[in-house]
Amino acid sequence: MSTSSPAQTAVEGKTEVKTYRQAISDALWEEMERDERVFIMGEEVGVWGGTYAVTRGFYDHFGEKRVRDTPIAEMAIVGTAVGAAMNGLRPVAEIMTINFAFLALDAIVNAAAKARYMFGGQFTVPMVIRTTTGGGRQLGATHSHAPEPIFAHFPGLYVVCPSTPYDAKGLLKAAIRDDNPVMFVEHSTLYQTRGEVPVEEYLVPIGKSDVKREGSDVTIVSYSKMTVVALEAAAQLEKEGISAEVIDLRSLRPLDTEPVIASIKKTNRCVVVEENWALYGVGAEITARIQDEAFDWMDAPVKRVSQEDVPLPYSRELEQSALPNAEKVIKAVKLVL
Amino acid sequence: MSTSSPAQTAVEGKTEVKTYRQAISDALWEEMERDERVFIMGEEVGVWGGTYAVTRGFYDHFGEKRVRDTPIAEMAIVGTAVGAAMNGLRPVAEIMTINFAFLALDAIVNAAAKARYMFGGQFTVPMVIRTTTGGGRQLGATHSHAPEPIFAHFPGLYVVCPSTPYDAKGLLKAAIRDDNPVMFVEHSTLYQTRGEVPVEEYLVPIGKSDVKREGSDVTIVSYSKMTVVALEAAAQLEKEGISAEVIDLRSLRPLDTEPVIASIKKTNRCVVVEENWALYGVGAEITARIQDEAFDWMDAPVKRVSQEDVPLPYSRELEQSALPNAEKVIKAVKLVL
Amino acid sequence: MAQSNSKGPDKETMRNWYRQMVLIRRFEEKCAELYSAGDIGGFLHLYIGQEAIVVAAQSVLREDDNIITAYRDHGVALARGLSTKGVMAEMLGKSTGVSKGKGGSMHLADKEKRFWGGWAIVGGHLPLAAGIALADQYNGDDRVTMALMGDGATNIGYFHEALNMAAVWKLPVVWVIENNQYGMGTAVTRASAVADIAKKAEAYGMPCCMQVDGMDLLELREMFTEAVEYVRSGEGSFMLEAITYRYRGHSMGDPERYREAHEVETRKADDPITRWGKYLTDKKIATKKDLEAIEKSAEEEVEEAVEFAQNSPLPDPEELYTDVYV
Amino acid sequence: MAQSNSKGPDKETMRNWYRQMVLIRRFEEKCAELYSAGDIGGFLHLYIGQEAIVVAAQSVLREDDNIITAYRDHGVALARGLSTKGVMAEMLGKSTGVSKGKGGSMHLADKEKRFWGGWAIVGGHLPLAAGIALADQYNGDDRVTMALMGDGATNIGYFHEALNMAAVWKLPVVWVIENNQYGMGTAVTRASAVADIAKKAEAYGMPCCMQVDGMDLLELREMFTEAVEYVRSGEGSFMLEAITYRYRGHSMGDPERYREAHEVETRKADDPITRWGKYLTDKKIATKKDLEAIEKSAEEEVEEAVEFAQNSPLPDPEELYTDVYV
Ligand SMILES: Cc1ncc(C[n+]2csc(CCOP(=O)(O)OP(=O)(O)O)c2C)c(N)n1
Ligand SMILES: Cc1ncc(C[n+]2csc(CCOP(=O)(O)OP(=O)(O)O)c2C)c(N)n1
Ligand SMILES: [Mg+2]
Ligand SMILES: [Mg+2]
Repeated sequence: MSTSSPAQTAVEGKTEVKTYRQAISDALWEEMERDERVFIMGEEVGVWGGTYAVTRGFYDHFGEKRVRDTPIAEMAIVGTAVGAAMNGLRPVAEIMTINFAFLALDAIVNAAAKARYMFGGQFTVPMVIRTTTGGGRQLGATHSHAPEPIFAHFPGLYVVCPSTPYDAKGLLKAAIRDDNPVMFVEHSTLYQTRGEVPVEEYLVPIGKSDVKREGSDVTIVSYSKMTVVALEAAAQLEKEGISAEVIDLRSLRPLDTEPVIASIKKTNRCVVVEENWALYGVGAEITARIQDEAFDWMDAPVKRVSQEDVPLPYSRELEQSALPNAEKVIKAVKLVL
Repeated sequence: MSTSSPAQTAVEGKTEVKTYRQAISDALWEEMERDERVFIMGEEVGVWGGTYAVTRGFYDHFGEKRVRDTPIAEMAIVGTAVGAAMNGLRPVAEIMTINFAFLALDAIVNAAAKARYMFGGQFTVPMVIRTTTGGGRQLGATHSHAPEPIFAHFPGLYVVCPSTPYDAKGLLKAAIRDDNPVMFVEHSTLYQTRGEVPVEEYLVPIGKSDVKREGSDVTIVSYSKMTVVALEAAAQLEKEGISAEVIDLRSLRPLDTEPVIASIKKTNRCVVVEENWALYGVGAEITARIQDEAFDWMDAPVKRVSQEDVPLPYSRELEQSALPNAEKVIKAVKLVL
Repeated sequence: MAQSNSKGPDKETMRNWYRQMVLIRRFEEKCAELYSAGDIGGFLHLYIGQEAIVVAAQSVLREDDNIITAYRDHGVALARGLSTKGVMAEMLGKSTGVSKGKGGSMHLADKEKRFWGGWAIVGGHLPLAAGIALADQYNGDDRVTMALMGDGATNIGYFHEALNMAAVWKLPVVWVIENNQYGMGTAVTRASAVADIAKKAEAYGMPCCMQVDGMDLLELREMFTEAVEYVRSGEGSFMLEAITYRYRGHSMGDPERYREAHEVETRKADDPITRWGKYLTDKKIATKKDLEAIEKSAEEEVEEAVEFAQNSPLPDPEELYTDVYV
Repeated sequence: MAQSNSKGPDKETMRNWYRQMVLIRRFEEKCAELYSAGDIGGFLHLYIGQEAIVVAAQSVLREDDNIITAYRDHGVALARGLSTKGVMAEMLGKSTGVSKGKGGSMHLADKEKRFWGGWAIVGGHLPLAAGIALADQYNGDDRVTMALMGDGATNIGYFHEALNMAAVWKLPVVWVIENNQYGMGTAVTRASAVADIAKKAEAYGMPCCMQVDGMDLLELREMFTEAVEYVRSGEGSFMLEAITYRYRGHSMGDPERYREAHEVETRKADDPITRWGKYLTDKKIATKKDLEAIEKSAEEEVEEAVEFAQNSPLPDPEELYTDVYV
């Protein structure tokens, strides 16, 4: 199965152009058609059709048994899914946005991620927590987090963050079929983006980083929306004669740094782009691994492009100035060259 | 005011030997005596006297108005403290152990840490969340976390993790007097440890790392209980003729890496000891900063000594094998030398 | 501002309630316009249809009482007497906004006026209300804290923990449930085990007014008066459920697949502003002309606010870094 | 195992309940000993005084029903029929333990026996119970899920969210509150707004048995029978509150400053095991000698379990890394 992405490689076989939203919706739909045990539950997933319209049409087609609107009760949404998963179903629990997942952190960490280990392997918890992340929409400080690394800190859980329609579809299907609890983090500003998606069924394995663009002068590591930003920067850098390789982590746990290390050994320079705050974030981890595994290949320190270390404000210009963008990435690249 | 620590430096003026528990208890007691607005609330802080006996005697002395037993309701404990702080009090909210703070993450992140910024600076939230961290006591996977970095990820909050009685007392007093929300993380296996504490009142400023031991061959960076482990390792290394400098971060936010960078420029080698899991942890952040700020001074990659990447098991030997210890630190030091 | 004397409110005050409701509605209509034009960003939750509740609530509160609510907060802000200009400027993310442009529609506040904010995590402000009340109780102040929330918010853990704690500690809070029939697209009965939400008060041994007509300013005032008196007397918390309806979608962009247009039309027929206007004219407290004048003045106030907001400067770029810590 | 036929249980079965209660008590006493000796680590929460509840519960459940509880879980494990050896080995952290030594006292489970675990975060298992029941309902199975919890757990957000969801979805759960008067050192009335905890059922429109005598096996059985029948019929959830008392501290090392010794002594006078023993002898279902024989056999079972556990190997060091992921 191909791990390549439409962002850079021609996908084999027949494809069609789909939005990220549609790709995710298709994945869920196909898996619900395939396996009776798969169902979705969450706030507004049913009658409303999903606040990001991912489950539009599901309620009418699958019925309220399998498309379950819930009360506003994030702890119970996740906890109930854990119980259902332990008892044989394969729930997809939607947390409307990742900001509300803070309320479910205990259920995620102490139930979903621990149920297997703590009882000596008796239980499996085959569930997916679908949620959406990211700032940049003037939602203010409580509604604009991109806190994936804090969830990825915990063993027992997978954290997947697709950046393209191709990856989103293939990874969501893989997540639903996986017997481990997977947090599947969509990005709220990517739903409209488009890309080639195979017509035939395919899966993208969880835990494989992906070279989204090849290059030789510098390695840019990113994930989710920031991959789009990195590719934008790379395209501009190309015009200046700088060849950037862009690596999309695709999942933060498992974290696959092999392609990163391989790339560094070629470029000797690296920038990490993350939407989260820098402190204890993705850039920190990637940097630590690089210096550990490719110490002698580094010609300059890894630079991190992260969110400014402040809560996100509402006012548009102010908010935008706090977020990573292509310009900041380019600046960082020039620093390490 | 001195930032030195009894672990390595003679404290000026008259001192007495106190346990970490007593030092914390004294700090809280003195602040409650000093300022009528300071009070403590939490599960079992009153009649029971605190599950770690930190508030023993408080209920009888200060009465139930200022020593408030709460229902088991972590979200409300923190949320109520935030409201009380906004309206003029200076609450110390105790979360019995940091494992239960997961339940309060939303209140910590979206209320305590955001209330000031989000409303344009109108409000102040002068509160302390006291809690206790750490594994190693056979409490099993749900009760053995050391997840400080996930809290320290968020701007708007301070996260303080003292390792000695001296620091614990001085930092808790500083935290209570600070107008920002402070998470004050004690370590459950340090309560019995002893150290010199000044008889006179003193504060330890939040956000200053502390050189707990001077050395010239390698820098060991740590915090909380791991500072004790690092010092143990340093003592053993000394016998082998290896001189280790031990730096105690003391707070994870603000994170003061100045002394770390200064030390690296001297030793050119570094090991970070953290009780948390490595992924997106403290070691990652420290490493990223070192390679950014002292790239040319590094003679070897920074090594991280962290908890094994598994939930902590109950069985004693198994559990101990998962945790960092002096032996593992020594091994890591020898790798970087 | 407060009118809790036994003689009852004077005519001027009663007309002013009309003005407050109209002001809120005009303000909200204007916000919808500005949102469509792209001048307001983020999520925008309008209070249209629910105006009587906050105006009645505010009318029985003292100036030094506390009020706190969720993200559907424009009504509270205006009824509480925040400057319409400052609120509108906040909508536009301007430095002159009540939260300096950092909060936006969902995060209005005014510390001086003891409006402790609109909060956007459902239920998250409920323990804050308990804590605000705790501080007053602690200090021996006889202030009341009023906490408004939606029907959907009564299903979240925060609600349970906060109300239980408030009851155990006898905290002076009036818990107001604005039951507008839906939490986003989910009808009350699909999300709450009890349709009669005030039943939840029993789990906290808390007195409550059930099913108050949220379209009737006078009934609301009566119930709020009872609630506030009870709470101010030091007996502890009180719950009040007002039955109301939001005419607009949950927020801008709601596809409204969960209700029929005629349901909305039916509800609109029982409009709180129209009803209060009719009362005023029936009782000869105001003439039709008076009301028209009030409406005009409210509209002007909104227009001036928009002008003020539009002419206000954006926050200084350096503002990004202020207010994180003291 | 289950005895829900209308003829009532036979004598053998009734004697066996005695044995189960005694077994639990002896087991717990032995655990206390082993804890003091340093053989058991972590937190240890004993079930002494509460034995009748789980034995009654188990007696009306089918083998394929589900049961789940909190950290005070030894009683559930033994009544459910987990091997005493496997449970004791878990206490000692041995590889032969029911959770391979990885769980310890607070985290016992047996998937085959549909005992879904002891869970140590207060309230955390309540939505799990809802989910387990949901899976059965989804599959058209008529299984019942029984979820046990303490009085203190009814104050946490999890309780509210899980019970509301269970009620809205009519999930087949019997929610059992073991009201042993304290959550750690906090008396019920200091933590819960209503002393009569079953009142909380009203907030979920849920039928309930209030204040069942948790020291009386027969009364408990009657109430559990009613609850289980109701739930199995597909009507939805049911709540049951059993009034009980733990003789020991909350966990080992509890300074017990929150109660007087004589309170404990008074309660002990109404011991569920003594009471049931008296019933058996009064009704000539067992002789004093029978009971002594039962006690002896239970003691032996515990001794054998200890021996088994002590002779069992520790987990292989490599076990640290297994079971994290499938
Ligand atoms: C914890 C949390 N979950 C979900 C949301 C998304 N959300 C915002 S408003 C809302 C519905 C709230 O309904 P209700 O309490 O009835 O208030 P109303 O909007 O009707 O005024 C939801 C689900 C949120 N903000 N916070
Ligand atoms: C969320 C959470 N908060 C606090 C604790 C610490 N704690 C363990 S047991 C307990 C008391 C529980 O009381 P109750 O529910 O009555 O059960 P009992 O111990 O009496 O059986 C507390 C506070 C915890 N385990 N989880
Ligand atoms: Mg509503
Ligand atoms: Mg109890």
